Amino acid sequence: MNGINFKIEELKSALAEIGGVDVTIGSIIEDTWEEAMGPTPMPSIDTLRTWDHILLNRYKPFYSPFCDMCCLCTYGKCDLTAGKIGACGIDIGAQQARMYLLSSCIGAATHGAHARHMVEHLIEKLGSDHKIDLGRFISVNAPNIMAVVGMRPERLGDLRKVLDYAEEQIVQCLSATHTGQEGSSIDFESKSMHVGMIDHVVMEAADIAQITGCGFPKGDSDAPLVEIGMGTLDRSKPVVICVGHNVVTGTEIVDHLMKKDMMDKVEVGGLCCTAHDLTRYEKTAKVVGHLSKQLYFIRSGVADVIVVDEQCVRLDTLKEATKVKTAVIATSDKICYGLPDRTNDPRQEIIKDLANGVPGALILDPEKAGEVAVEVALRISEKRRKLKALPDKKEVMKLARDCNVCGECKRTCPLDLPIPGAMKTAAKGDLNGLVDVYDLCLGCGVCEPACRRDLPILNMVQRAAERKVKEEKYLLRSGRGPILDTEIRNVGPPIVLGTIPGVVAYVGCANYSKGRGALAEMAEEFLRRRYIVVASGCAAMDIAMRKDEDGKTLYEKYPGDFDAGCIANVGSCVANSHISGACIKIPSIFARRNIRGNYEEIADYILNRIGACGVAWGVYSQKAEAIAVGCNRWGIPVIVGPHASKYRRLYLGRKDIEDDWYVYDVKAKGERVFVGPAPEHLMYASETKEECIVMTARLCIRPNDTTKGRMIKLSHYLDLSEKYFGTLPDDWPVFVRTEADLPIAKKDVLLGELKEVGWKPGRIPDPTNLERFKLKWR
Amino acid sequence: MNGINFKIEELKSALAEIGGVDVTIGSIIEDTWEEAMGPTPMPSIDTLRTWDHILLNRYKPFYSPFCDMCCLCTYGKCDLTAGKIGACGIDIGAQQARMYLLSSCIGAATHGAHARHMVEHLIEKLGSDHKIDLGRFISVNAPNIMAVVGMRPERLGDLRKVLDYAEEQIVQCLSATHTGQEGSSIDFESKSMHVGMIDHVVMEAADIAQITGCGFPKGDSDAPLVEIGMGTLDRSKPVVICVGHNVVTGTEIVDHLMKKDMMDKVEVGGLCCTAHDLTRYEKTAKVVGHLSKQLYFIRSGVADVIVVDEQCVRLDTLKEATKVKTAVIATSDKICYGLPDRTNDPRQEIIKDLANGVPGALILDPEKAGEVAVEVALRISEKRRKLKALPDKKEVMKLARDCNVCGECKRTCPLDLPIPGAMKTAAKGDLNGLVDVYDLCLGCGVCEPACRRDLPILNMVQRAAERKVKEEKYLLRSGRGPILDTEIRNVGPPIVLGTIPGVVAYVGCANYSKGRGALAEMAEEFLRRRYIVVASGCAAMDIAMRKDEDGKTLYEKYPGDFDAGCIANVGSCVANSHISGACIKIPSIFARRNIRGNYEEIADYILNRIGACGVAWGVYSQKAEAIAVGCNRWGIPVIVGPHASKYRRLYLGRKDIEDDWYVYDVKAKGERVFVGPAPEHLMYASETKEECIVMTARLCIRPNDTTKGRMIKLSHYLDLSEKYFGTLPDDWPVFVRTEADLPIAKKDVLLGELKEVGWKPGRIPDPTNLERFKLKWR
Amino acid sequence: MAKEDNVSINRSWQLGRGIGKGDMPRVISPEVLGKLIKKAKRPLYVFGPSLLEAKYNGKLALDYAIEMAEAHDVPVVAVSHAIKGFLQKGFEPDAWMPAVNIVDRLRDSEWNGIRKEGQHDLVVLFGVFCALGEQGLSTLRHFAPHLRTITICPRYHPSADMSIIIDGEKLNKLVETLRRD
Amino acid sequence: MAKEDNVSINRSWQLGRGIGKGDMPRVISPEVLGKLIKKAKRPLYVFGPSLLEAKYNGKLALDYAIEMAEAHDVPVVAVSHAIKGFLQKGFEPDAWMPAVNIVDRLRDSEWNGIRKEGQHDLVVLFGVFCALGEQGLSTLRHFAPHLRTITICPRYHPSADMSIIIDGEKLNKLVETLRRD
Ligand code: SF4
Ligand code: SF4
Ligand code: SF4
Ligand code: SF4
Ligand code: SF4
Ligand code: SF4
Ligand code: SF4
Ligand code: SF4
Repeated sequence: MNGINFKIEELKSALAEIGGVDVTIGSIIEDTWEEAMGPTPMPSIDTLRTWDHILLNRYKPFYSPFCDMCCLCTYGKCDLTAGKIGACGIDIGAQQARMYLLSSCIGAATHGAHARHMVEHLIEKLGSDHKIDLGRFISVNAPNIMAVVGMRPERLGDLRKVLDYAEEQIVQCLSATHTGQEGSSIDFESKSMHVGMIDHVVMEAADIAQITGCGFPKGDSDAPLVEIGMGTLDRSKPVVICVGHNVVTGTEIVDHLMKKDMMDKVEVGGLCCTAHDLTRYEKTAKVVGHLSKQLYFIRSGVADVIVVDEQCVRLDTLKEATKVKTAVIATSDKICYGLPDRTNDPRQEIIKDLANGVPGALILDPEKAGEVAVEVALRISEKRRKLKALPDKKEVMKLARDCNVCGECKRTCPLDLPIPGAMKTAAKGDLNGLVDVYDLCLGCGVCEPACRRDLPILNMVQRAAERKVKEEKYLLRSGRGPILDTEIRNVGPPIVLGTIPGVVAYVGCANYSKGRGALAEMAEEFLRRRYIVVASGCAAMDIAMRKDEDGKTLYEKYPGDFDAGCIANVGSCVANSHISGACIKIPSIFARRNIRGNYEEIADYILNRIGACGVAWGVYSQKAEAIAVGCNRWGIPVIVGPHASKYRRLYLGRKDIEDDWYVYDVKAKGERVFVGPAPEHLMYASETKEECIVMTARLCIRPNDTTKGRMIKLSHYLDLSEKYFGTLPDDWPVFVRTEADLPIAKKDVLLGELKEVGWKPGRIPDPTNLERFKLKWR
Repeated sequence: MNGINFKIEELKSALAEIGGVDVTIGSIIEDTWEEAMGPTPMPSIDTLRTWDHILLNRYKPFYSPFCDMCCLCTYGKCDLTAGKIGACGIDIGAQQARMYLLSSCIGAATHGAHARHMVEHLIEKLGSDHKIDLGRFISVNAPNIMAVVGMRPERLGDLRKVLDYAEEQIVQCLSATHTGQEGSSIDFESKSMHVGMIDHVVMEAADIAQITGCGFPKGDSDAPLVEIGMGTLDRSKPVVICVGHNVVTGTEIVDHLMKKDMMDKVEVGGLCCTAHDLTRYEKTAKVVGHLSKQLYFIRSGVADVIVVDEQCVRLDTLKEATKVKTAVIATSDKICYGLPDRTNDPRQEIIKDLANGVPGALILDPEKAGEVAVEVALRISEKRRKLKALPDKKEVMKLARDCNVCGECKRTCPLDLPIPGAMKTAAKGDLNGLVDVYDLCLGCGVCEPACRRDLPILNMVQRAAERKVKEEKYLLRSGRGPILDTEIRNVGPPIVLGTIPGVVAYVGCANYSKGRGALAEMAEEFLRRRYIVVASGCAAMDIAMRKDEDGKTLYEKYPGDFDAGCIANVGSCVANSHISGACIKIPSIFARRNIRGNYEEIADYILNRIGACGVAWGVYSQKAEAIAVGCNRWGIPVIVGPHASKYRRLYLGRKDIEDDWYVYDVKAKGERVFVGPAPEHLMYASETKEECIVMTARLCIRPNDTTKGRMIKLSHYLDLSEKYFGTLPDDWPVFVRTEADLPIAKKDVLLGELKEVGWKPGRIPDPTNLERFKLKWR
Repeated sequence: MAKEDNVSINRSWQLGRGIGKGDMPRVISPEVLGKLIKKAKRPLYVFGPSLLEAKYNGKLALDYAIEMAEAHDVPVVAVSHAIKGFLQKGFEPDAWMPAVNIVDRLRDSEWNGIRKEGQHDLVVLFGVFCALGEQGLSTLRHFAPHLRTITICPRYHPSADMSIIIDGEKLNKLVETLRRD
Repeated sequence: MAKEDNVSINRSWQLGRGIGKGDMPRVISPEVLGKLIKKAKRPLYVFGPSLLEAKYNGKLALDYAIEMAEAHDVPVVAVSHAIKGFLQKGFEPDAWMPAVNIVDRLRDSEWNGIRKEGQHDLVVLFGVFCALGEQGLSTLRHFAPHLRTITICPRYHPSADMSIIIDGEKLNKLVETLRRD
């Protein structure tokens, strides 16, 4: 295809000769992908509506209004309680669906804007012709993009076309949230699914761009183990910390230190996904922690310089950092904090100002920001070390005596944490109550302004827990990136047959209902049972933050492959696209189905054949809303934690309604055949980790399971139910199609029970939910 | 420049020869515009931040929280009352700014999605090479696009590039609303301004596309007078009504009727902006009314077929229409109502189904939808005519007796309308109370579900007011589209000198606080005083809906030019871009300033020299939020009605703080000179029409006014204040720079008063707020 | 303006400035709750996993729940892993399922109830995690006009129709009331 | 868990499920209002244009307002075109300005008050259009901790610190209280 390049270059120079004319050549795709184009490349809102309605007909939207009101236009506030309608005619169900759509649009836009920034930055640096190279074991390099957009991106410049398409779709979906647009909750849901699908596309674009452009691990199951935890930072060195999700400036910090040969003289670390990506760039960088550590960490005063980029950064960062004399450098137009734009000022001036106590600067040139961050830290770390950021223990006790045990803090706390009691015992000299609070605390900080005595609750908690904080040192396997084609070739068959009982992905943020550690516990349960475990984002960090008796984290105990009994940390939030991507790669690589522009067939494949289940235990964000519904459209169920019921909407199946669980059997002339509630839900909120574990096993069951596969899945399901619920599940018979499905160990007992309930054998179909395939695949 | 075209054609065929390769040449701009490129083509979020901060430093954001809570993520609900912060660290001010940004993004996305649909539709129909031709009197054909994007679109295809850019920017801005992004309210505002600016760009793209592609009037001040009002429809004919903002299907309805030569046999009309655009396409089409007429009209049962497209359509349209057996055809992927997608079904089948009582169909092919709409109306109108949609008067009285005067309806009504009293008198046989309700009613319908006696309040009101409804027949001048270069050449000088005292634009929706008619009253006040009056959207309709004693509307009494004492209806909502456009054209055409990619200089020009003021009396929508802040960034102040205080944010100047009102005087070596509060506010909510009138006159005052201009402006301001406030304003001396500024008639008295307050003469500067120009323009 | 339009009402100037039902507690006593349960046609207890941890007057909430169930015949759904606690205590609930599943069935007016005797008309929640419980109650409030909801919790739940704000004494009183006659 | 954490409180299980201050009326009597005005250091009346139309006991609200102003010396800001009504009645307010302007100044702790005697500490709103008034009160509630707001209106305003729900009788009583001593 060199001929084309040549001609284009020729054209460019030819045109350039003609003066005064603005010429850009934007979107020439050179595509070497030979797969035939499917029916739905670059789908618009309505293209996949039929598929959405198939899903939504089984998995009905379940709405939990978070407010009775709508306040989105000046006719409001409108009271939508029960049967009432708003001044625009909307009802409470449609309003919840609309809010979910709005949030998903925000989520997809956030990843989209991030991807755009990353791609344009790398194009500027490397050129739009820079090859997207994910290594020799990855040829299906962008499964979401390939299946949705219908192209295989080969060069960075190709991603522009992907983003152009994605941005158009996000704008289209967002427009539907305007007053007086969509009137049906089902169609709002369909639009949420659409923008959720787009979200995976743009996440993928962002991550393959940064992998290829920044040299991150390329699906490396042996990615290095890196340090994580509040206790990992060597406080004798200058400390530069990046907070957010966009690692561009972070890489410049590392580069600057490398250039100065001082990487070992300065502590570079990160909070939230930027931290993941920092370690993907440079393995000696440290992960301080996830979202719920931000406020604690800033307050600790350990950082000399905090560099914020974008997303999930506490909005009071500048205010809080200033209190402990930490310099703040804002580096993204998403977060400017009202700071003066110093992008074009001389470096030395900015460095001097920040070193002299100017609280912050906005620097939109990443290279300059990187240098300034390092130089400022080098200059101020010495004198900052004397700073006392937290009250000492005596002071904590004294402060605690001010508490009048009014209970306002507890009532405001999203977790209802027992602060008043802890204060009371602290006042008497026993700080253990405060330490207990630390274990569960989300670090959200809302208790403090609620306190009528103005107690610095978090600082008291942090000092009380100081030993714990110092001991927070763990190992995390750095984000490996996508799943290899070779891995897919290995695990594709057992996944589809069911003999690998499931793929469980722990993803999302840190808004837990009951402390941390739950994720590691859940993950280990499935690792021991040889499920494939995947992790990303804050969840991947959280899993690292628990050691066993031997002082080992799961990442040390289990390999990083995408394989049974392994745990693969794919990376930061945008790497979530590799999880949906792995599901898409199975039909492509193992089953040799065309994926190009072929959304419905692939989603139908995943829904019926791939026992994958996402667990987003602490999700709080709009990005996570988009990711979840994007998974759902692909046929991947998602379990969320209890707080996520505030997303306002779930997709629940009704296993008690038999009619909902029929599919077409391709090998029986398209006959409708009952397959049971497999999977039972598409988006489901679990109250406790115990419930979540049992439900995870259940949601990995698929119509296509072979008897051997079903037997394995059922035995885990039954076993887990007995372990956590103290009894067999009440619904297991519905999953038994033939006696061979029964776990061998319990076979006799179970057979007896089956007879009692009048069980009749069923059939293992070649399942599809798409009528057009009911007689024959393609 | 023909050379380029040739070369591109050559390239295309050269590339086409290489088989198997997907080649598109998307964004080659052929631009014949010779103006030099300014400093800020295609600005991103941060590019114009400095300008925003200049504005926001004078016009400080004023927040009126509409809710104390934030419920945007699952950490919430967070109580942000007074000093509290949310779990993400946000405070109540930043939250309001964030909500405004979110709304503006929705607004810009809505226009953007609309523009994209329109442009792609017309390209499909006419080809991307179709010339954008706005007639020989318009060469500055896209002032917003030219000034912001930095290109002059010449062909439909050029608009794609505009929309690509706009969509990217909307996504960038939306992403900043994600939890944990921007932390400063000022920077949220700057982003709102950015997306508001983009909103004008996409509105312009949409309107110039449809003008050129559908043959709308091209800046025609003599555009035809068309019929408007609920009483204009001939009920003996079949009736097809289009509701929404996107006229594409509407044009197909007209085309189909033309083809059948039956345009006079069927009533074609519209509600909301689609109605505007229908009459721009075909002058015999009728405008039923604006937003607040929708529910009344649907309930009346007059329509045989309702075709909904997008935006500002009541969400209960399908439900309500079904009750009166009106068939509904949904034609946009924005509004699907859960209806089956019949796009690919045979026409006859759909027609048969709808004629036989199937309530609705989704038809995404406009041509097909147009035909089906007409054919269904022809088939069902006969039998529908017998239908009794409203209770008769006896029944109304009987129903009214059921009312227990509980007051719930009144308490729910956004206008606190006296329904209970009206019911009580109606029960006694006097329906006049209900008629009074009709006059003020917004037709929002929220009173009905609030009624514990389930009274069909609106139907009772409509029947009571039936005579009024029938008499609602007025004339509206159809939307003329943009302002001509020639008009600008005429009025540019007097506007900038101030001798035309102002340009007042009545725009926006119908969420009034006190009935209709106010807009016409306000408009006439300024028409009589020879201001230039402009109108658009629902406001333009509302102005038509009042006749004087001679039965004439303002459109009949005053010419449609963009000139002193004339009223120019520019058209539908997207035509609002021609109002900002006219302000941009003045520096371009009259003052010969470069506008290309030259945002700040032009905005500075407008702020200081063009006495324009937008009045959005009944705005309710997110689109209107975007439009308003888009005007503000251009330096155009906007007055909104009292309900719009629920937009949560105003930009208020403080005339009592002298320091805020200095500018650089270019003709005095950049010295800072006091110019008074001109204009005083950028976004301001007025409580009453009286207040609005006086403030409009005040907000037309500009630093650049010559003495003659200032004298004229002051005399109107003083006069209006005396008329509506019964006294001179208390702040007039601040606007007097020299004695020559004083209105001649009152000169002596005023001079005396000036002496009393210790007035000192000032200077008339060559004003700029931009430091870089303080010594010299460019 | 007629006189009726000027009536003084002791409430927000416009409906909808608070949440729909306002933030005013509708709090009932154990006696009233007892009576409401006995009067209901098809009441249901929904007992959640917090019962396994919470204590009132030193006694496990789970024990109070079992006493309630045994005092007066009302079907019990154990949610989440609460089932384990009940079984360990030798009490067999009528069913167990996740909180969202039972709410999903309760909102369906066609559902036949836990004992297949018809949809329930009164639901009493005890021991469900507050944030999730509140959301579920919100679902029922909007979409299940056929039933009334009551929470037993140390806090008042605005989305419930009624709340009883408990301590050990009140729980004892409740059981007592249920046992009577 | 300490005992203190289990206290029963008769309020929403979590702060923030209603609007901040809840939907509970903080309604006061004319006598209390009168006393609050007299006790305030720098009270202010904000009188809006609805006074020109509303009647109580057949008497124009504007007349009550003037009586209030004359009964006890409190500065008056007439908002919007209310000024015209006052002037026609021969009453000269201290100032007139749009509602948003006075709110804008009141939220500024540096502002020196209508009589340049310092920022006000109590603001009484009477006759401002409810929707706009509520928004303005919301501004003050969040951004003007230095002052208290009271509305005189036939409806209760949740964003005000206190409301008096008026009819003619109460207005008379208020004027009476203000006149006393
Ligand atoms: S969008 Fe609809 S429900 Fe919401 S405030 Fe506006 S009119 Fe009311
Ligand atoms: S910071 Fe911790 S203790 Fe405070 S409210 Fe948040 S979660 Fe509760
Ligand atoms: S709010 Fe403050 S004073 Fe009250 S219990 Fe909590 S820590 Fe103590
Ligand atoms: S939807 Fe959220 S912001 Fe709006 S009224 Fe309800 S709680 Fe407040
Ligand atoms: S976005 Fe912030 S303020 Fe809003 S609910 Fe989430 S954490 Fe609370
Ligand atoms: S329909 Fe009219 S009367 Fe009814 S609530 Fe709306 S504005 Fe008030
Ligand atoms: S709500 Fe119904 S019953 Fe009550 S006053 Fe209004 S119309 Fe009459
Ligand atoms: S002016 Fe407002 S209501 Fe009217 S059509 Fe435009 S956005 Fe809709």
